[in-house]
Amino acid sequence: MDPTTEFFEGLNHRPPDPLLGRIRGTVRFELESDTDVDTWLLVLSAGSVSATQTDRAADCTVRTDRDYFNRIAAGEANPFAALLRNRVTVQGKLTLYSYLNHLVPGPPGAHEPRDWVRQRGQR
Amino acid sequence: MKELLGILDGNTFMLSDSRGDVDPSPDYPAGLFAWDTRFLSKWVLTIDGERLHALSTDDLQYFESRFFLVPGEPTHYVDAKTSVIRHRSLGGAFEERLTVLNHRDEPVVLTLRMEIDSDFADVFDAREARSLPGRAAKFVEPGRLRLCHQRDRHVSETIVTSTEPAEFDTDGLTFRIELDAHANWSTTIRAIGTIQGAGGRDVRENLHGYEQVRPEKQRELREWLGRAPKLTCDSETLEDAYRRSLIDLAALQYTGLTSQVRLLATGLPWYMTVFGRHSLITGFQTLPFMPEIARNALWVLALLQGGRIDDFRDEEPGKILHEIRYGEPGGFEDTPYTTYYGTADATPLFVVLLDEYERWTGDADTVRLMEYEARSALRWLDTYGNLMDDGYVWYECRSPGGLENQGWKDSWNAISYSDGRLPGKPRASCELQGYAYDAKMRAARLARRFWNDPAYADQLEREAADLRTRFNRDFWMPDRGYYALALDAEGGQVDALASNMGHLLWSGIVEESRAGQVADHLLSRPLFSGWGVRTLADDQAWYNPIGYHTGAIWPWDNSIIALGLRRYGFAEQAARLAVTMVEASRYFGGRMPEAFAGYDRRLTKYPVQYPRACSPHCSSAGTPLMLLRTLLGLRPHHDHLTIDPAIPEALGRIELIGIPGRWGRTDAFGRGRVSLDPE
Amino acid sequence: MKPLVSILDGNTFVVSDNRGDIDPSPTFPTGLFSFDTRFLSKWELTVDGKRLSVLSVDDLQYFESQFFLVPGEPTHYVDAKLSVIRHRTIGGSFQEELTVLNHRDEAVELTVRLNVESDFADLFEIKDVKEKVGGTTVLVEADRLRLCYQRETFRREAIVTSTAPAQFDQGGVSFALRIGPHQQWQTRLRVETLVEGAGGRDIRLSIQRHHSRSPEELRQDLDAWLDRAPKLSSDSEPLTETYERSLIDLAALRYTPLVSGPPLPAAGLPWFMTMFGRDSLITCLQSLPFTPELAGPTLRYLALAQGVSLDDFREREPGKILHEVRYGESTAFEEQPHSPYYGSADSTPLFVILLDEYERWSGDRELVQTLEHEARAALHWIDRYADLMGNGYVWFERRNLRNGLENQCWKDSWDAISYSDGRLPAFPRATCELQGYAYDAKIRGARLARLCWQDLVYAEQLEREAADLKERFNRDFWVSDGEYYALALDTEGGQVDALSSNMGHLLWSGIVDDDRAAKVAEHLLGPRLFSGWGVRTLAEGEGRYNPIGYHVGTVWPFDNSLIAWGLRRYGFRHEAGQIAEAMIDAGRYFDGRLPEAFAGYDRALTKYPVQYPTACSPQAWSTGTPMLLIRTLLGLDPHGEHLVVDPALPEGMGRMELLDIPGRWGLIDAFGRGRAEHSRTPPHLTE
Amino acid sequence: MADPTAEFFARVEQRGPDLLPTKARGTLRFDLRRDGEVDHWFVAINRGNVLVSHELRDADCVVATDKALFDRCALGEAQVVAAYNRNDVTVQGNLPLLLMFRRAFPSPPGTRDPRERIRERFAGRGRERERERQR
Repeated sequence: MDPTTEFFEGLNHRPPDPLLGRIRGTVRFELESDTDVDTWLLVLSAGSVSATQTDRAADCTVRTDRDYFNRIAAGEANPFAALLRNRVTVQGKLTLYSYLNHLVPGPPGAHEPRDWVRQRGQR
Repeated sequence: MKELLGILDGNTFMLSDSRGDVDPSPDYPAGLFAWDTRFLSKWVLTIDGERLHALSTDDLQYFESRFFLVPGEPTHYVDAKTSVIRHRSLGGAFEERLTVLNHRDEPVVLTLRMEIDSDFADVFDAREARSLPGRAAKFVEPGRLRLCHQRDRHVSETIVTSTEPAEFDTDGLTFRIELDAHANWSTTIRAIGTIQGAGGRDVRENLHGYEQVRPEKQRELREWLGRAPKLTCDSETLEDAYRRSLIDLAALQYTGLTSQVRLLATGLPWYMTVFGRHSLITGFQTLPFMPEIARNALWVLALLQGGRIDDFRDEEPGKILHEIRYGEPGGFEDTPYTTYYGTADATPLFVVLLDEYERWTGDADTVRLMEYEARSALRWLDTYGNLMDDGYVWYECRSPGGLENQGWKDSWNAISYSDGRLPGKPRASCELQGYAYDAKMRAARLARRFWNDPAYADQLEREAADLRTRFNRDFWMPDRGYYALALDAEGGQVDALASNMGHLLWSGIVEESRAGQVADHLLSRPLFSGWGVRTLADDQAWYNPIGYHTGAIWPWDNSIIALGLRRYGFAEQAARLAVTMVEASRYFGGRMPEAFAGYDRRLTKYPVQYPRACSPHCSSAGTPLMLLRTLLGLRPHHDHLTIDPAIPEALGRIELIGIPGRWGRTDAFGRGRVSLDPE
Repeated sequence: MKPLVSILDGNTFVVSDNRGDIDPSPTFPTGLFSFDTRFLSKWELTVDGKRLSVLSVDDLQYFESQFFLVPGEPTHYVDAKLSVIRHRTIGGSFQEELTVLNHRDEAVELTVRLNVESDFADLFEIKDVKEKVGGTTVLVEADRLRLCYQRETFRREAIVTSTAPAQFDQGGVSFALRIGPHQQWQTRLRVETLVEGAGGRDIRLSIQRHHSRSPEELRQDLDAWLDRAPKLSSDSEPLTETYERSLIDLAALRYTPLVSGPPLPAAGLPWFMTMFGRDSLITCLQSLPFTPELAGPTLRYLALAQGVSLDDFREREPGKILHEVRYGESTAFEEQPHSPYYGSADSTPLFVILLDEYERWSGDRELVQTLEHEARAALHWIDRYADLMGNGYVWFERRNLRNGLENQCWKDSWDAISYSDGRLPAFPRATCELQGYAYDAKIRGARLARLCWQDLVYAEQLEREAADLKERFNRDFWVSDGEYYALALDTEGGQVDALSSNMGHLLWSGIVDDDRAAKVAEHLLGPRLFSGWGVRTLAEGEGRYNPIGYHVGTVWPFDNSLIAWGLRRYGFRHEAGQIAEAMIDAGRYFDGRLPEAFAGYDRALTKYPVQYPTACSPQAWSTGTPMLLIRTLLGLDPHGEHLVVDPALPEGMGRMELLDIPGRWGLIDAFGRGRAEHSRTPPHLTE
Repeated sequence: MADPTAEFFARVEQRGPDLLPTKARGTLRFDLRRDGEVDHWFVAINRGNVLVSHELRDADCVVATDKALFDRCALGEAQVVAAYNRNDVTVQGNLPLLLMFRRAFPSPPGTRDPRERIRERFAGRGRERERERQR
C-alpha cells in the first residue's frame, strides 16, 4: 500500500483530535499520475476525520501529483512549503488546507529533544 | 545631495560629511574655512586603512559637535569591536579630540590615521575649482605638520599638532595604538590657520578674543541669551524658532579684521562675511532684542563708506558697502570683493537704520557722530544714485567682476518683464525708491532733532513728498492694480509681479488708497504660496519654484512685508504671514534657511528646501524676531514703547519680557485674537 | 548611513534611497518586496540620462511618500530649470505618479526613463547574494513590461504599466516628451506583483484584506484605527508625541498572513514584516489597554500553527508555538526552515500568558474556552519537551545544525549568553527569564483552568508545580555573593553568572522572592546596568560588554518596558518611573519613534542616545514600549470587572490623562499627575 | 619728475576737511621703504584738519610698505586695503584709522563720473522725461 492510501486509510481509525474539535468542512484531493487522477474526500467534523475516495466537490480542492503527495503523506515534504512552491495548488478555503499539518506525520527519524541531548555522544 | 554638517564661530567654519570627514567636493565647499580661505580641504579618518561610519552625530553647540563612529559599514549582524568618538570644536583654532574605545575582551593594536591636505582655496574657488597662482609647500617638522601657500608676500599656513605622539608625513599623521581589553585612548589634534601680517605675525593676533577656549564661549553664549528678552508663549514652535535665532545670531558674530568691530557674518557657507544690506536689515530686525547688532553695523559701514569713484569696485563717495572679503583673490585684485560697493540699497538703508536705532535706544551721540556719513549717504542718493537725473535711484554695474543687479535680488534674471524680457540698464527697482523716500523722511527728523539744521530737514521733507508723488505716478500700473517691479532706461514700466512691492508698504511710499490692492496681491496666489510670499508670482515668465530670486520664498523678505502690512493697518494679513513663517520654521528645526522653494503649499506637506541654501543666515535668523515685533505691534513712541498686539489664535498667548530700549526694560503681552481661515 | 525611505502595506513594501531610486546593493538592500520576494531590484529614474537629486522627501503616510527632485547635483548659484515630483503609494500594488515640471519660459524636449530590473531575490539572499536556481525572463509587450521568474512550479512576476504612452524595452520604460513653457507632464506607473497559485491566479487572492486598496481606503482605515485608540493628553510633549507615533506605527505594522483573516502585528519594518511568535505576543501584551483588537487574532493564528509533530529541521515539537513564518523561495524549497520555524523557547509560555492577560482585559472567555486544548498543549510542552535535562527547567538546544538558531531566547545572537569572564556555556542552556515565563504561564494557566475550563484538579496541579519551580529557581539561580540572579544555568547546573537585564523580566513574572526584589532593583538601576538612557542588556564590566553590541551592552526599549512593569509589580514605583522617563527622553531624539535598540554608552558621555545600526524601524515591540510605559506609570490593572488606576508619575512629567480605555468595563478614563512642573527647554540648551 | 607721494600728502593737507569726516582725529605714520632707506610721513588729523610732517614719532597707526607701492596708491592705481590683504602693506596699531584715512586717496587715473557716461548714452533723456511729465 502506498503512503498516500496508508495515510488516508489511517485517518479513519484515528482517535478524535480535540485540536480539530471546532473544525467543520470538506477537502477534495486530486492526485495526478501520468495515466489518471484519483480523488480523495476528507470530511472534518467536530474532531472526527473520515477519508473516502468519493468524487465530489468540496470547500477546498487540493491538487498535486501523486508522487509528491506520497512524500507529504510520509512526512518527507512539508505541506506549507509545497503550497508556497506552487507544487500543491489549493482552491477554496486555505484554512482547511492548513489543518493538513495536524494530520500528516513529521519527518521520519525526527528526534525527541531529550533523546537529542542524550545522544550527543553518538553524533 | 550629500548631507553636510557644519560648526561655526563667526566667519570660521568647518563643514564635513556626516562622519566628520572632509573630502573635496566641487558642488559644495567642504573643509575648514576662515576669512574666506580654506585651511583644510582634506580631513579623513581611517582605522587600519578603513573608513568609518556614523552611528550618530550630536550638535552640542554651534561651535562644537561630536560624532560616534564605527569602522566599516554598520550592520546589525556583526557587532563593531571598536568605536571612535570624534569631538570637535572651533574657537580660533580647530580642535578635534579623538577617543578610540576597544570593546573587545582582549588587547588590540590599531593604526589610526588622519589624511590631511589644504588647497588654501578661496570660498569661490572651492566652487569653481580653479587652481591658485602661487606656491604650495608641506613641511614635516618635529611634532607638527605645516602646510603653506605663498603668493608674493601673502603667506597662509595650516599647522597641525597632536597631544599624543604621532608619525607625521606630508599627507597626514598616523598613530599606532595598543589598547588593553575594554580600554580607551585619546588624543587631541589641533589645526591652526594663520595669515601672515606685520612681522610675519598672524594678522588676526591684534583682534581681541581671537583665540578663544570653549568654556569662554559657553559663558559668552549664556550671557548673550541672558541679555535677550525672555519669550514665553503657547506655541512651542515659535519659542524654538526664537531661541534658535538668538543662538545663530551669536554664532554668526566675529570681530572684523580691519574694522575691529563685532560684525555679523551673513550666511553659511557662501557668505561668511559682512554684507552691507544684510547687516543693516538684521540690525533693524533685531533692534527690540539686541540693539548692539544695529550699532555695530552702523559703525563698520560708516567706517567703510565709499570715499572715491572706483569703477573696479563700483565705489562712489557716500555709498555704503556691499561686501567685504578677506580672501587672497581680493587681495590680488583678481576680484573686487575686498571692499565692493555694488549695491544701491545699502546706502538709504544705512540712514533708515540710523534713525530707527535712535528711536529705540535714544543713543543721540551716535546720531551726532554719524552726521557726516549720513549726509554723504543722502547726498549719494541725489548724485551718484540718481544716474538718470530724474530723481530716482538707479544702478548699473561698472565692475568687470561685479553684479548685474544691485538690489537685494541680485541674480542676473531677477529683474524682468512679465513676459520674460530683461530690461536694459540702468535699472531703477521700486523698493529702492521706497528706501530713498523713507531715508529722507527719517533723516529730516534727525536733522531737526540732532543736527539742528531745520532748513535741511524741510528740504528733505519736500524732496520726499515730491518723490512719493512722482513714484505713485510713474510706477503704479492702474490696469494691473500693482506697482511695477522697476523702471527701464526708457522710463518704461518693468511689469513683473514680485514681492518687492511689499517693501514699499514698509517704507510708507504707498498711497493709502492703493495699499489695499497691494496687500491683496501679496496675500493671494499667484504671489502667495501658502508658505509665504514668493519672490516672483507663479504666472510670470521667469517663475521657477526653485529659482533663487524668481520664485523661491525668502523669510526675511516676508518679515519686512509683514511689518509693512501692519504699518498700513492690515493686521490680519500680517498675522497670516507670521503664522505661515512660524509653521515653516518647524520643518527646519526652528532654523529658517536663507530661502526655500515656492511650490504651492497644496502640493507639499513640508516647505521644500532650496538647493544648498545658506543656513544659518543672519537675516533669516532675524526674521522670527521681527515677526514677534510685528505680532505684538511694538513701536517706540518718544520715551515709551507702545504695544498693539494682533496675534492669530493659532499662536495663542505671547509674552516678551525685558525688551531693552530708551525706557530701560519693559514687557509686552498679547493674546491670540485674530482668527484666520486655515491655509 | 544612507537615508532609506520605505512605504508599505502589510508585507508588501518599497524601500528606496532618498531620491526614490532602487539600486541593488548588499549593504543597503532596496527594492519592491512582497511575501519575502524582491519584485524590483532596480527602479532608477533618469532625465536625459542624468540621475536626479533630492530637495526634500515628504513621508506623508506609511503607505505614501513624495519626493521633490532636480536633475544633476543641485547647486546654490544655478537655478534648476526642471523639477520632478515622484508621488508613490502602495496598497497591494505599487503605484508611482511622476510629474515633470518645466520651469523654463520655452518648451523643452527631454527623455524621462526608468531603468527597471528584478532579481526576484529571496529576503534571505539579499545580504549574501547567491546564484538563482530558476530563470528570469523579460517580456516586452505593447502596453506593459513583464518580468517573470520560474523555478520548477514556483512562479513570480512583476508587471509594469503606465497611464501615459511609453516605450517599453528589456531594460525599462522611456518617455520622449515635449513640455511647453511652464507646463507639466504626468504619468502613473503601476507595478503589479504576482505570486502564482492555483490556475495561474495569485495565491494571495484568498486573503480578503490583500486586494489592492486605494490610498483613500488606507487613509480611512488608519483614521478609524486612531479613532478607536484611547486619547492621551499630557504636559509632556515628548510623551504625547511618542504615543501618537506609536499608534500610527502599530497600524503600519499590521499584516495578514496567508491563511488567516484579521490583521496581526508583524515584528518590524521592513525586513520583519511577518509573524514572529515572540515579538507578536509581547507587542500584544504591551498594547492590550490601547489596541486590544490585535491580541485575539494573534492568539488564534499562533494556535492554528501550533506544532503537532516532531521536526528537527524546523525545531518543531507538539504544543510548541512558532518562532517565524516566511513565504520566500528558500522557504518554499525547504532550504530555510521557516514553514514555519519553531526555534524559540519563550513563545510557548508567552502564548499562555497573553491568553490570560487578554481575558483579564477583554473578559472574552469564549476565546479562552476555544483555545483550551492549545493552551494545555503549550503548558504540556513546558514539562515534556522544554525540560531537556529532566530537572524541571526550560532549556533549549538547536537540532537544526544547518541554519537553526543557537540561542532560542530573545537575546539570540551567538555571544549573548556568557559567563562574567566572557566564556560561553555549553548547550543546552536554561536562561533565567524562560523560567520566569514558565512560572507565570503556570500561575495564569491555573487561573484559566479554574475560571474557564472548570478543571480545579489541573489548576491545583499547575499551582503546585509553579510554587515548586519558584522555590528551586530561587535556590539554583541566585548568585549569593553578587546578590543577583544568574543569566542562565549550564548543563552541569552551574551558574552562568553574567549580570544582565534578563533579571528584570523575573520581576515581571513574579518568580522573584520578595526579600530579594530590592537587591534586583538596585542592580537594575545601578551604574553598571543603568546607562542613564535605560537598562543595558549586559552590565558594564562584564567580559563581553560592548556598548554597541547587539545583545551585550545596548539598551532595548521593549526590554526596559517589561522591566519597568516588573518594578511596579514589586512596588518600586520610583524606579519604574526613572526608567519610563529615560525612555521617553530618548524617544524625543528619534522623533518619538523608539528604535529597536540604542548604544549603551553612559548618558554622561553622549548628549543624545546613540543609535544602534538597525535594519528595522519601527520595530513592533519598541512601538509597544510607550504604551506599556503609560500603563505602568498610571498603574492600570484589571480587577474583576473594574480597572484599577494607581498612578505613579515621575516629578516633572506633569499631568497625564488617558481617556476611553477599552475593556470588559466598556470605556473608562485614567488620570495622573507628577509633582514638579514640566519644563520646555529645547534640548540644545540643556547643558 | 614729481613725487606722487609728496603731492598726495600736500593735497591731503590742503583739502583734509572735504576729504575726511569732521569727527576724524588721530595720528598715522607711513614708513615707506625705498632702496634701503625709509621715509617717514607723520599725519596728524584733528576734526578733519590735517598736518603732515616727516617726524619719526609714535602714531596711533603705523603703516609700512614700499615707496613704489605707496606712489601707486597716491595716484589711485592701487588700493590700500587690498594691498593690506595681500600683505604688501602691514599695519600696527589702530587699523580703523587707516580705513578712515582711505577716503583721502584719489580715484584710479582716468576715472570719470558714472553719470557722465549715462548722460552721453541717453543724452539727458531722463531729465527731459521728467520735465514733460511736470507739464
